Amino acid sequence: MHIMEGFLPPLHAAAWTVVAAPFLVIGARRIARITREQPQAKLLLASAGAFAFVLSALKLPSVTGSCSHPTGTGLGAILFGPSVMAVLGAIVLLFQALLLAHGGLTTLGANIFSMAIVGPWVAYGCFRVARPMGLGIAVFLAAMLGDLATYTVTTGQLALAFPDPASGYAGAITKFGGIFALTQIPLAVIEGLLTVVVVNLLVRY
Amino acid sequence: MLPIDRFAWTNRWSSHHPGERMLLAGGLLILTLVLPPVSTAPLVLITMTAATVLGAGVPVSAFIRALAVPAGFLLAGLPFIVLSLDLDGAPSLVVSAEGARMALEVGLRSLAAMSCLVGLSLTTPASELIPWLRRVGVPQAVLEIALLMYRLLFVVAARATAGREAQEARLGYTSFGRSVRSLGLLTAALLSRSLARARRLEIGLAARGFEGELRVLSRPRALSPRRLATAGATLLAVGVGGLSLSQVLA
Amino acid sequence: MTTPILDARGLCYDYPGGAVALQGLDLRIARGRRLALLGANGCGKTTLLLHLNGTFKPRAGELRLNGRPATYGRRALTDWRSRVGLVLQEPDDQLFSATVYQDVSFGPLNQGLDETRARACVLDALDALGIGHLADRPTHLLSFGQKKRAAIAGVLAMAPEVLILDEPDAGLDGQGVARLLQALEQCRARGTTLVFATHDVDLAYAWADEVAILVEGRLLHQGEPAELLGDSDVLAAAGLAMPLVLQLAKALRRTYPWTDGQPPRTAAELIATLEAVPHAIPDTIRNTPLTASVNERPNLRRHP
Amino acid sequence: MTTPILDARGLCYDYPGGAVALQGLDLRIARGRRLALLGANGCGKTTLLLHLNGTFKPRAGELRLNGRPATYGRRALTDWRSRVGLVLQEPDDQLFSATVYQDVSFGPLNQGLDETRARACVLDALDALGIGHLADRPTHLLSFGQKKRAAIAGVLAMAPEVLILDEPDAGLDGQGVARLLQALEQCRARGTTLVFATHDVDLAYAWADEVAILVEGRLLHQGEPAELLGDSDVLAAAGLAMPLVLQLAKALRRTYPWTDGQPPRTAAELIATLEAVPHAIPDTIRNTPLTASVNERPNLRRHP
Repeated sequence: MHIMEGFLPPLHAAAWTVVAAPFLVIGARRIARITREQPQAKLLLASAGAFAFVLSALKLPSVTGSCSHPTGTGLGAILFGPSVMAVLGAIVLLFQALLLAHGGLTTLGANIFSMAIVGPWVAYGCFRVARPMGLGIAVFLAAMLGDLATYTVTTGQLALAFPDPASGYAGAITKFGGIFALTQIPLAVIEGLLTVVVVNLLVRY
Repeated sequence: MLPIDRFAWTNRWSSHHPGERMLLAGGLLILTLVLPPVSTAPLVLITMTAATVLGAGVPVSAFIRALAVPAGFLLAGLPFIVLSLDLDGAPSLVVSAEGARMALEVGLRSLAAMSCLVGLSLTTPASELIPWLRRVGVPQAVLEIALLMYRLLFVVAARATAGREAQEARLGYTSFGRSVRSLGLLTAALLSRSLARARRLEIGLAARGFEGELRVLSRPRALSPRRLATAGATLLAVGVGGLSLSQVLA
Repeated sequence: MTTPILDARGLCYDYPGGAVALQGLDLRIARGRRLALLGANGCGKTTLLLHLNGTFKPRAGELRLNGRPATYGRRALTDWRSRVGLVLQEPDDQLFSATVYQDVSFGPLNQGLDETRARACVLDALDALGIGHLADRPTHLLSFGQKKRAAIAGVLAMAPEVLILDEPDAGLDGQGVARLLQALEQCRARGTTLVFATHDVDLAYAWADEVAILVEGRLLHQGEPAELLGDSDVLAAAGLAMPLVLQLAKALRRTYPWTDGQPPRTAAELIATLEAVPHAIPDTIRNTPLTASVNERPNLRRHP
Repeated sequence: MTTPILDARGLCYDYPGGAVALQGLDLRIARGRRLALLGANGCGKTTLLLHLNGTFKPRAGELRLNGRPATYGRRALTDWRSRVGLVLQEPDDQLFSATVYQDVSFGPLNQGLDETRARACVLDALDALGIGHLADRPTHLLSFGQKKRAAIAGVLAMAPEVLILDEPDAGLDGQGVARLLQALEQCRARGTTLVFATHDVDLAYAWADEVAILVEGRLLHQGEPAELLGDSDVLAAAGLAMPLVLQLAKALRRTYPWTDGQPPRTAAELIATLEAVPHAIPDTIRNTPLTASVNERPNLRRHP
C-alpha cells in the first residue's frame, strides 16, 4: 500500500527517510561488496529487481473485485535475504513512483521503510522460524505476515501523521487499521497462496 | 505498457538537459510542501499542468490519465481524515471541522505534489534522473544496478504481457482458483527466465569486454541559462504568489 | 456464400502512449481454409491476432464470430477463446508447466473438462503434433522446434474451430518448418481453420489458400495467393518481395512460356513443370553461355 | 597461403548435464572473407561461436588466433575479444543501457579508449549501420530490426578484426535482412572478416564466399558455396535443403543448359541469366502446357 506523493507532512516525510537510511546504507554496502567480488551479480540483481517491478505491476486476482498487486516482498526476502532486498525494493519503489505514479518521491522514505525494510525482515524472520513446519507453511506465513506487517506499519505511519481530533492516535489507528483490515487481509492471504505456488514450482525446476 | 515512459522520451523537452526540468518540478514540489497548501497548491497544479501540456507538448489526456489513479486513491482516503472517531462511550463517527480543514489541506497538497511528480516523469526518462542519485551518496554499484534494471524491466514486462495473453487465450483467468494458479505459474516462469536472461546477458556483455563496471558515455547536453532563468522566475512567482495569496485569505 | 467464421470490420486500435496499431482494418476468415496474414514487421499483424480472440477490444469497429457481433463479457470471452485458439510467436511465453503433458492439459482443464476427457484431449493434441513421445519431458529441456509444437498442442487440445499462429516458422530450420506444416495439415484434416501471420512470402505462397496483405494497420488486399503475390504494385505498397518461385515462374514464362493455368507454388512444382518439357531445345540455344556475371554479387537476396 | 585469423582444431565441448555440443570440430576462418556456418538447429553452431571469442574454453582441442595458440588469462581474453566481436542472436541479451548511444559506448570504454576517441568510435559504428538517427532513442522503444543493428553497432564500435553473428537474419523481414546485409557490406569494405551462423541456406548461398557445414558438433565440409550447397549428399547428411536458386538453376540446366561457369546465386542473377537468352524457342515448345498439377500441393517448401 503506497503512501502517495505529498500525502505526508514534510516533517514526517523527512523523518521516515532518516529512519530508512541506515538499512539502505547497510544494504548498499553489502551490494557493493558482493559486486566487487562477483561483477556478474550486478546482472543477476538487476534482473531480479526488474522481475519484482513487473510482478508488482501485474494485477492480482481478487475476491472483492477490486484490483491489487502482489508485492513480492516475501518472495524477494526468501530468495535474496532482507538486507539486499531493502536496496532492490527501494529502487523498485523509485521506479514505481516515476513510471507508474504509484507512491511518490517525498514519501519514498516512508514507503521504503514499510515495504522494503519491515515487510522483508518480517517475512524473512517468519520463514526462518516456521521453516521446520514445512516449506509450504513457512512460505505462506512469510509472505502473508510480511504483507500484513507492511500494512500495519503503513497504518502506523498514517496515524502518526493524522491523529484523530477527538480520539488521538488510538482513534486514528482504529480508523486506518479498519480500512486495511477489510481490504488488505484477503490480499495478504492471496499473496501467501501465490508465493506458495511460485516457490513450489521453483523447487520442482 | 508504461505509457508515462513513452511520453518521457518523445515530448518536446526530451532533448533538453534534464536538470532544467528537475529544477522546475523539484522546486515546485518543495514549495508545495513548505508553503501554506490552500493558497500554494492550486498555483502549483496550474503551473505544472501548463508546463507539461503547453511547454513539453504532452497531451492533456495523458497528464490526466497519469494523475487519475493516485488522485482516486487520494479521494478514497480523505473521508477518513474528515471523519473523526469518538472512542468515548459507544464508538461513533462524526464529521469534525478540524478534520475537514486537515483533509482540504492534505488533499490539495497531495494533488499538487502529484502533479509535480507526474509532470517530471512525463517529461524526463527515469534513466536520466537516476545518475543524479550519485550526488546524494548512492554507491556506483547500486546506480549501475538501477540503470540496468530500468532497461531490463521493459524486457521482462514484454514477456509478462505476452505470457498473460497466452494464458488468457487458454482460459487461465476464468475463476478465482485458476487465476491464482495461472499467476503463480506465470510468476515462477518469469522469475526463472529472468535469471536465465541474466546469465545470457553475462555472455553478451563479456563479448564486449565487461569486467565489472557498466560504464557508458551519454551524449553531452548543455544547460540552457535562459530556460534555467525561466524556471527560477516561475518558482519565484509561484512562491511569492502562494505566500501573498495566503495573507489575503487569512 | 457461407458466413465467415470471423469477420472483422473497420477495427481501430491505439496503444497507450499514442502508437496507432490498427486503423480501420477489415478481414474475413472463411471456414476450413488456410489464410496467411502477410505484412512487414510492425504492420499490426500481432495486434490484429490479439483482437481475433478477444484479448484486445477495438476502439472502433466490429468483430463478428459466426455471424454474431462479439461481446466482451466474461462468459462470451470464454466461449470465444474456446473457439478461436491463439499461438504466440515465442513458445517460451506460453509454456509454464513443468512437463509437456501438464502444460498441454492447462487449456482443457480450464475449459472445465473432467480429468478423463482432458487426458484424451491432451493425448490427441500431442499425437496430432507428433510429440506424443515428449509428454513427460520437462518443457525447459525441449529444443526450439519441440517447444513450438508443444505450444501449439496446448492450444489445439482445446479443440478450437480456428487456430491462429503468429510467425509459426520463426526460428525454425527447414526441417522444423516442414515438420510443423505437416502437423498443421493434420489439424486441417480435422476441419480446423488455420490462420498464419508471417512476413515470409515464400511460406505464405506455398502454403495458403488465401492471403491477406496488411499495411500500417489496414488491409491492403485479400485474395488469391498467386494473384496478389504476383502483383508487383501490391507487393511494393506492402514492403514485401515477390515469392522466389513466382518470380522465377514469371521470368521463365517470358522466355519459356506455359499456358495460363495456375503457376507453380513450390520449387518442387516448378521443377516438375520444367522436367515435363520435351528436351528438344535446338543446339544454338544449348550452347549459348548463360552465366551471369560472377564478380558482381548483389547483397540483397530476393530483391531483384 | 596466409595464416587464418582464427583456426580451430579438434574442439570438444560438453555441456554440464552430459549434452555433447562439439566433438572434434575443425574450422579455419580466412581473413577478409565472408564465411557462413551452416547447420540445422542444435548442431552446435552457437556453442562454436562462444568458443571463437573465448567465452567457452574447449575440453580438448586448440584454437589459434592469428597463428598463436589462444590462452584464457584475463589480459589475453580482453585482447581476444577486442579482435573477435560476437553478436548474439537475441539483441535483448546484449543491449543493457537506456539509449543506443550509451549502449554502443560500452565496448570502446572497456577497451580503455579515452572519452574523445570512444565517442568517435560510437558515431562511426552507428554510421556504418545506418542508425545514426537513433543515437538518442531509448533501446526499449526500438523495433526488432533496429535493436539488432544497435547490438551489432555495439560490437562493431570495438573495431574487431572478425565480426561473428549468430543467426543475424532471425526475426527480420525481407527489408530488414536487406538493410542488415547492406550495413554488413559496409563493415566488410573496411576490412572486417565476417562470419554468420545460420540455418538459412538461401541466405548463406547468396551471401557467403565460403561455407562451413556443421553436423552434430563436427565440421562436415568447408568450401565453395556452389559446390557444397549443390551436393545433395552433403546436404542430406546435414539435414539441409538445397538453396532454391541453385535447385532451379540445376533443374533449368537439364532442360535449358548453360555453360560450366558459376551458377547464379540470387534470384536476380538467375532471372538475368534467363533474360539473356535469345527468345528463339520453337512454337512446338512454346505451346506445350507446362502447368504442374494444381490440386496436389506439397506441404513442404524447399523439400522436393
